[in-house]
Amino acid sequence: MIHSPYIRKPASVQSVMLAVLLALLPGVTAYVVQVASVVVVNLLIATVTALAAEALILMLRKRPVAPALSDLSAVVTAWLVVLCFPPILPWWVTVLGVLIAIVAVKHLYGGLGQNPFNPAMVAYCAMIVAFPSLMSQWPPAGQIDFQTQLDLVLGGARQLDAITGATALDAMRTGLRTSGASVESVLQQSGTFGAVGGRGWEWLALGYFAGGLFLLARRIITWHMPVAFIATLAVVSGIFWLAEPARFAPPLFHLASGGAMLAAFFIVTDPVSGATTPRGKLIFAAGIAVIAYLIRVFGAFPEGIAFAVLLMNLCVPLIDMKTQPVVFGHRGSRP
Amino acid sequence: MSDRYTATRTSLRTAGIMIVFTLAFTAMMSQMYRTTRPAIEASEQEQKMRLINDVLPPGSYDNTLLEDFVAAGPTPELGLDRGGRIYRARRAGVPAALVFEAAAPDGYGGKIQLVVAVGADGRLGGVRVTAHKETPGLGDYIDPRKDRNKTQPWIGQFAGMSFAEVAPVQWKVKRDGGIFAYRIGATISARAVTNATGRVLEYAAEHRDALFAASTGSAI
Amino acid sequence: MIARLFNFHGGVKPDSHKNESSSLPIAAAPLPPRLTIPLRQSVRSAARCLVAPGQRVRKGERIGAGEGPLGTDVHASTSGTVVGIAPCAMAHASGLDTLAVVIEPDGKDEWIERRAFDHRAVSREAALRYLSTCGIVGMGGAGFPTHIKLGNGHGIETLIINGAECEPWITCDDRLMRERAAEIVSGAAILHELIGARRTLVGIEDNKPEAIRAMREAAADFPAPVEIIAIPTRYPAGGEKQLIRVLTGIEIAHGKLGTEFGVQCFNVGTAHAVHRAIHHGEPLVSRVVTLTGNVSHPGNYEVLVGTPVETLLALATPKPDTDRYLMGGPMMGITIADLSVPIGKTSNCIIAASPALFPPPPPELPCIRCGACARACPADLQPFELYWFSRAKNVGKAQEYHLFDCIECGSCAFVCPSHIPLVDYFRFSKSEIWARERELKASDQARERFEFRNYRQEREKEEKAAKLAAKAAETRAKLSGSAAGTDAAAGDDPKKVLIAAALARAKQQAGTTESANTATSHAGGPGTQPDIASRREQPHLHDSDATF
Amino acid sequence: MLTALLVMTGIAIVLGAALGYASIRFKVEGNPLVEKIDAILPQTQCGQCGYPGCKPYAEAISNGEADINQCPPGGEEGIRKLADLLGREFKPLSEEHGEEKPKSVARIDEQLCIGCTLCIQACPVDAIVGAAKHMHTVVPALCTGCELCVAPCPVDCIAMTPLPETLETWKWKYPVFDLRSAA
Amino acid sequence: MSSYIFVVIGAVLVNNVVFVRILGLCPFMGVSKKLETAIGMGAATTFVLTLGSGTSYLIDHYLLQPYDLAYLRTLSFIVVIAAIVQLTELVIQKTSPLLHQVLGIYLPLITTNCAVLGVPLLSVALDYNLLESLLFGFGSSIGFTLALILFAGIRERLDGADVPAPFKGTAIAMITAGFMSLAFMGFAGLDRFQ
Amino acid sequence: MNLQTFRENAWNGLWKQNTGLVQLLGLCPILAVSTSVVNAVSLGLATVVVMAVSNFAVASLRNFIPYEIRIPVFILIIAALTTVVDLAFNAYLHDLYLVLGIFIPLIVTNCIVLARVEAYAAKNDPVSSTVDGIMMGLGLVWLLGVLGGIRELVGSGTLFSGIEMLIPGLSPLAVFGDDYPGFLIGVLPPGAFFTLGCLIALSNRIRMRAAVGKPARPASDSEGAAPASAAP
Ligand SMILES: Cc1cc2nc3c(=O)[nH]c(=O)nc-3n(C[C@H](O)[C@H](O)[C@H](O)COP(=O)(O)O)c2cc1C
Ligand SMILES: Cc1cc2nc3c(=O)[nH]c(=O)nc-3n(C[C@H](O)[C@H](O)[C@H](O)COP(=O)(O)O)c2cc1C
Ligand SMILES: Cc1cc2nc3c(=O)[nH]c(=O)nc-3n(C[C@H](O)[C@H](O)[C@H](O)COP(=O)(O)O)c2cc1C
Ligand SMILES: Cc1cc2nc3c(=O)[nH]c(=O)nc-3n(C[C@H](O)[C@H](O)[C@H](O)CO)c2cc1C
Ligand code: SF4
Ligand code: SF4
Ligand code: SF4
Ligand code: SF4
Ligand code: FES
Repeated sequence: MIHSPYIRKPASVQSVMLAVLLALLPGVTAYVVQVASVVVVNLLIATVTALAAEALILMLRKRPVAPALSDLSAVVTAWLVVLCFPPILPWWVTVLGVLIAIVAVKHLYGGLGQNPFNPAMVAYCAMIVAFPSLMSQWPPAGQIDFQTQLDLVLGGARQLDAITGATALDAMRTGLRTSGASVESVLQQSGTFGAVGGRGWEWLALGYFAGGLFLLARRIITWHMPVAFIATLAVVSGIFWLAEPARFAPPLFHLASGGAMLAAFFIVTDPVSGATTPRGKLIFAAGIAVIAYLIRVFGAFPEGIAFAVLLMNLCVPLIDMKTQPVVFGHRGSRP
Repeated sequence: MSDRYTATRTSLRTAGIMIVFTLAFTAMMSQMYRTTRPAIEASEQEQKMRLINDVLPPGSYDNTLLEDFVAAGPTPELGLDRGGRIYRARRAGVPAALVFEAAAPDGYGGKIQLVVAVGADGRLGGVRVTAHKETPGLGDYIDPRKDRNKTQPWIGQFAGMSFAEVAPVQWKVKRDGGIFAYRIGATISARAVTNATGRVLEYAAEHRDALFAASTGSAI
Repeated sequence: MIARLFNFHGGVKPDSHKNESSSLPIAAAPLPPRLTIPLRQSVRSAARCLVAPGQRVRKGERIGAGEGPLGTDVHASTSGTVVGIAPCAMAHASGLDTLAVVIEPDGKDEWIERRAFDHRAVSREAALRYLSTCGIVGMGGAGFPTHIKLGNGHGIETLIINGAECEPWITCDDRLMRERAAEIVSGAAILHELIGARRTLVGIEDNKPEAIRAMREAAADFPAPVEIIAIPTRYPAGGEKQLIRVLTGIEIAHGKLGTEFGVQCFNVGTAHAVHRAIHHGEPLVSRVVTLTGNVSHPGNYEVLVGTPVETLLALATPKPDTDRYLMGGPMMGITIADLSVPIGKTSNCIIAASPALFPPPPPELPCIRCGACARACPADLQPFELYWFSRAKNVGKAQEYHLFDCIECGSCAFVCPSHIPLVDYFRFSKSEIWARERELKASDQARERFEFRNYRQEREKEEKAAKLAAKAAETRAKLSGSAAGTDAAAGDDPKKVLIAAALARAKQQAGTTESANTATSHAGGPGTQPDIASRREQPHLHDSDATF
Repeated sequence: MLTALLVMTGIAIVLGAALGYASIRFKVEGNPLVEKIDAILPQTQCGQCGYPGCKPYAEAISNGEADINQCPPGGEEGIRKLADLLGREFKPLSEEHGEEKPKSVARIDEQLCIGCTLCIQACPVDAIVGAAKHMHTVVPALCTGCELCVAPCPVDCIAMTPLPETLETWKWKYPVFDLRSAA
Repeated sequence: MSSYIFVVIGAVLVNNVVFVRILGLCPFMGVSKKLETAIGMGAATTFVLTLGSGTSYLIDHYLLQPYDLAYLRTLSFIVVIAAIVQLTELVIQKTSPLLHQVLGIYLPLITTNCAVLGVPLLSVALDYNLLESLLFGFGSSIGFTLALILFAGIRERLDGADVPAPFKGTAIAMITAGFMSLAFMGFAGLDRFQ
Repeated sequence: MNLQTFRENAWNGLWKQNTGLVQLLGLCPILAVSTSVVNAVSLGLATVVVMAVSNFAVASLRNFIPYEIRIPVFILIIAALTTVVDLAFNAYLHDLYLVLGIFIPLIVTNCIVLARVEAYAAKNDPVSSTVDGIMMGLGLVWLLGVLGGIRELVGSGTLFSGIEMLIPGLSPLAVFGDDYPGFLIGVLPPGAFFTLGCLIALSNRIRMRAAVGKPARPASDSEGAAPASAAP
């Protein structure tokens, strides 16, 4: 029997996820135009894999398939996996990544809404640990033609060193750590940099930013996470930069390079695996920013956001527990 | 009063039993240790020799290598922060080669322990990794037993090299602008070993004479 | 004087659907062929029946006497004959039956003698008692007896009259305020006096401009300090705590009542009923009910308490695709399983529902923790956490997360993109917790009684054993009486020795009985299992010769 | 060898003495845990757990002799609470100890009762009233539904009747999960 | 000074006993069902491990090394630790019977919590001095406690999840631990920066 | 010691109370050493020896051990035996010793050893205690073998790497050929957790099936060993 309330707002998980996909489009467009158009192929591969994997698991578990597939959450995960991975990966890495995200992370915990970890980020971490070399081969923005990219993705010979370049973050790290260069010289010397972030990549950051604003306007995400993430990353990198400008890159560099903007609006904000209370969201996002910065600058991995997200995912139950908002009528009864 | 009495008594009793057990089992272990010590030492020597033979052909010297050594204190050039030994190979009393215990401190997983043989002519005899914590399957190719390329293991490229062929500034992996090969995705391990061998070579060149001159077992 | 308004967290804005039923004036519903007046007007208490079948009653006559502190009297809503005292379905989610007086109206609708009551002439207590005998209960939802809520006559700073009517579709309070503003204001003034308030505020959602205007006019004409305040339209602004918050800024603390903060809140209908009772001597026998939804003639009707819903519905002519009926609003109302349910004092609205108007919820998906529900919750709860625990039946944890601060307003379920019937989970958890509390009480009681019984048996056994022992010792002492003279030299009193011996024997005996007696043996373990088996399977063999 | 023995003996003496002393100094009496467990048990005193009443069962659990899933009246909920208290894994009710039944009370058919008082003696909570040779009745509010009185009755006049649902005991049902009901 | 800080950071995060060194897993899996017990176990382990590290250092440094008794290391360390554990057990049993019951078989098993032996052995192998050994023991046990608490938080939340039946219970817990150790790999290198 | 107890011990050790799958004890070596089959099985066998002997020793001496110091004494015994095994390996099986390296001393802290001593040997006669030790150990060995096999296969595409150090002349199998990129996670700690998690799930599934299929426990222990024989 159905009980009250009998009326509902016309909202659905599907519409939420659709909005997220739409919001990703500016970024994806920038990606295609500026960096590597092959990303479209990857998105396609990932989408198909994700849907097939989800359908298969649901059938195995004897659960209705249609509603779960049509909620589009698997597609969001798949797209985010692709957008975090280098675009010229062989197709099977993408497939494997998506399978990890959907099967091992999402469905082992019971499917949508129940995974304590961000599926896309687990996929990234697993793959960078498993295939560190493949996962750190990024193409220089917009310098390889589509056919070559497609060859790389679909197999075929890989003369990697000839093709791949370091991402801005990677080059900065290697430059600063091993060749003793200063921030400025790294920025000037390399041909792959624009003013901030890598050349071409800052357009992606801008695209993601625009999409993020759309999500904010649609009230699909709240301001807490993006603001806390961006602000903390800026402040932490700013402190180091001010202390030693030659050794530490400026905040704008950190914000515009790597996956910072994608993370700020699309990854940190994953509702399922993130903190939920307003204060919790601030702590969660700020924590990610701090850890990500430390890993980027001092750690062993070129991009620390994925690990930072996982590490903060671990803390979510505690954060949520300790930041429960004061319930109506309990003001003052709590310190 | 009786409480204390029983407390003391119980303590004594348990202590007594504990002692009996301890004595019995310690005696057992001691006995075992005594019995096995010669065998263990022999095996260790043999192991060491096997390693040295890997980097230095057994025929190239005629002294008892393991007994002809210099104890190095903490030597940053060799990556030794607790000291180690430097063995001296001689042929008919003439210095033939030095075998260094060394370490590369900056491997991906921490220290990489090495033995490096340097000929009296400044040529590298060979390099072997004795212990490391590099990632299995990724960085462990520096150890020829784990290297998939069995015919031409990565570490083999150092044999016979000297500063005569490779200028010190070139003694780096290719990625850093040197001449040595590395495996993509695990540059760090290769870099660590390469740089460490370079440092050993430099050290050998500088201290060769002093090393051969020192009396055996002495510390430098 | 424009009061500063405050805000409450959350809330939602569903389509109001007020226009359907608010345009026509309140019409009197015709007399139904039969009235079923439940003796139980709320979950809290049931009245004692005062009539017998065959008895003739007049309108307003007492047919049930309130029982207990929370009882109020029940009255016949028209004149006629009592034809039966029979169970009838209740307007309650459970659909359970309750005892009701069935009256066959004689069509004359003949009142008892009505006399205005001068509440100023009597003591406060008498006035409150009078309201109780008039059956005045809150008409805003819970049906709580008004005389209780009027309290002890001091400490109330602000009286609030709730004209918010925040639920969609319902317009009975709106119409009442438009048409009988003066009576409401008069009722409010009486409440004001009785409760001893300093000011009276009437909160009305600003989507009811006519009602606000009418009430303002009435209040202006009225000597008492009654202030009409328009509040922003946002469900559930009419919730007591929310309204108090909006009008006064006071946040009623958890577990506390408004009175403890100097505020008390009554529905406009209650105020109206109080006016009728005091100035016209009329007990509460009718109320305004909105008929709306999927009907051809929506509107508001003055309906006698006890009118079956089905007879009432005929007035509005439900359309053919109607599939069920709701009582109350679409946010908090219940589905009426049985159309013979009578209108009660709190039944404010009947909505005919069709799949088009109230589509069945889309399939429930898992919660994605999007937080929409938390943003909508007026109680600042985290509904998805409550849901997560309730779904796992971890109700203790749900309680820790303040389950009982949930007012079941339904805002969370309204916004949930996963279409989770959140409130159902909360109701489930709440009733589970109540049930557990009942069980805990029962088990505590059982433990006490069990332990007492054990103690009693033990004592009886000991007494018996002591008696036996004493007897035995006595006889023995008698037997060896002469020889014992020297024996007792050690003790200065021979009697004492006797008693000591008896006690020692008793102890010994008690020891042996205990080990043989299953009921008092405390040792666990396998040794007791056969005892148990015997206790369960053939206890009469054992127990008959046990020293119970 | 000798040094080894001496060193180890020294260690052993010190530790052995310390432990021996501590085992006296910190000796524990009583077991407050039993009370906590007992508070969870439903106090039906029915003995279905294999122990003569709830308290003995509580003691057995505390001593590690009994498992936590032996009390049918406590049901799944009771097991869950015990598991929670003791930090153990939840496990379903052990089959050999019976199954969870709806709560019932005993009712004595007053026509048949011969007043033998056997049921009074059996009832662990004194929920049956009546004098010898007179008709007995069960006080429903006190009856825990343990069924212990059923067997002793020589004329089989005691029957267990499930408690009807009243407005006070009515519960909201667990919302149906129509989507994923298939396990 | 900063080397001491790195010892702690290294022990807590980078080379977390549970996730990187793979020590102490039995209590990690066994006592992490509830937050409170996790905290209790963490506290007990911290106490034992810190004390054990210090004592082990002293024994190694002043008894075993001077007399060339390195082969007694395992034995003497574990005996000392076992005694400390048993002492703790007796004290807890007296002062907090509930904690004692809850920690159940794990208190005696602290002895075989490999971390408790592994950490002192490691600190000998790493040639730490007394202060470093203490810090290393303390840091490792804090790392253990951290892992335990985070894990318990997640496991409490997992209670309500619709995990596939064969994975319910320990299997999913194990997999969760896997994701946690993956996450902790992110700290790699943070104890070595200049 | 009759056949019945033997069967029970075997069934318990190999399947019903399997240390890694059910009791979740002794996890550290299971997870840490299972990077390859050879490592895993060798250490498993060393553990079997220690378990058997220590169970025997404790069961024989159990009546002389006071309660308060039982744990230190048990540990003393186990540690002494472990050291003896360690020294013996070092002296007489030096190659094997080098492969196992630091893992042998860690047998001391393998809580399954102490757990069995506490739970079984301290209460039972020496013979069945020894059998129990062996069976529990063998339960560990097959699990280690399977785990090591999977991880090695996934992580580096080989099987039995390092076998040449145990049995000279044999060489590892490159199952997936030399081009296999190596799914490194397999040999890293996360891979250990995942693989064991999946094995536990698999065993749960088998147990669930069995529980549905037949109410009584299977009489023969051959089924318990079945997964072991599935190991390559
Ligand atoms: C889990 C993991 C383990 C790694 N292990 C090693 C290693 O053992 N040796 C190594 O040189 N690099 C290792 N790396 C890779 C380094 O982080 C670094 O990316 C690489 O050495 C840079 O090489 P490239 O410039 O050829 O890509 C590892 C990376 C990860 C993620
Ligand atoms: C158990 C119970 C006790 C109450 N006691 C009092 C009281 O002593 N004084 C009072 O003014 N209101 C009392 N109330 C009334 C509440 O404050 C509230 O006004 C009433 O339940 C109407 O709530 P509603 O918002 O659900 O319609 C009580 C309510 C309940 C349920
Ligand atoms: C969510 C919610 C919404 C409510 N909305 C109204 C309302 O619009 N109008 C109203 O009079 N009472 C409403 N109530 C009931 C009031 O809280 C309160 O019980 C009532 O105003 C008390 O007056 P009474 O005792 O005269 O019924 C609502 C209660 C809840 C829980
Ligand atoms: C705002 C938003 C952000 C999301 N971010 C992620 C993400 O970072 N990674 C991911 O796998 N899924 C993401 N999703 C999709 C979805 O929440 C995810 O599939 C669930 O974690 C699966 O249970 C996101 C969804 C929304 C609405
Ligand atoms: S609105 Fe629904 S889906 Fe969103 S958090 Fe609340 S319960 Fe979950
Ligand atoms: S029903 Fe309860 S939880 Fe939901 S919004 Fe209303 S008060 Fe909050
Ligand atoms: S089964 Fe439960 S209710 Fe019955 S005696 Fe045992 S513990 Fe008490
Ligand atoms: S009356 Fe019967 S069923 Fe009820 S408590 Fe007593 S013995 Fe048990
Ligand atoms: S804690 Fe049990 S084996 Fe490590």
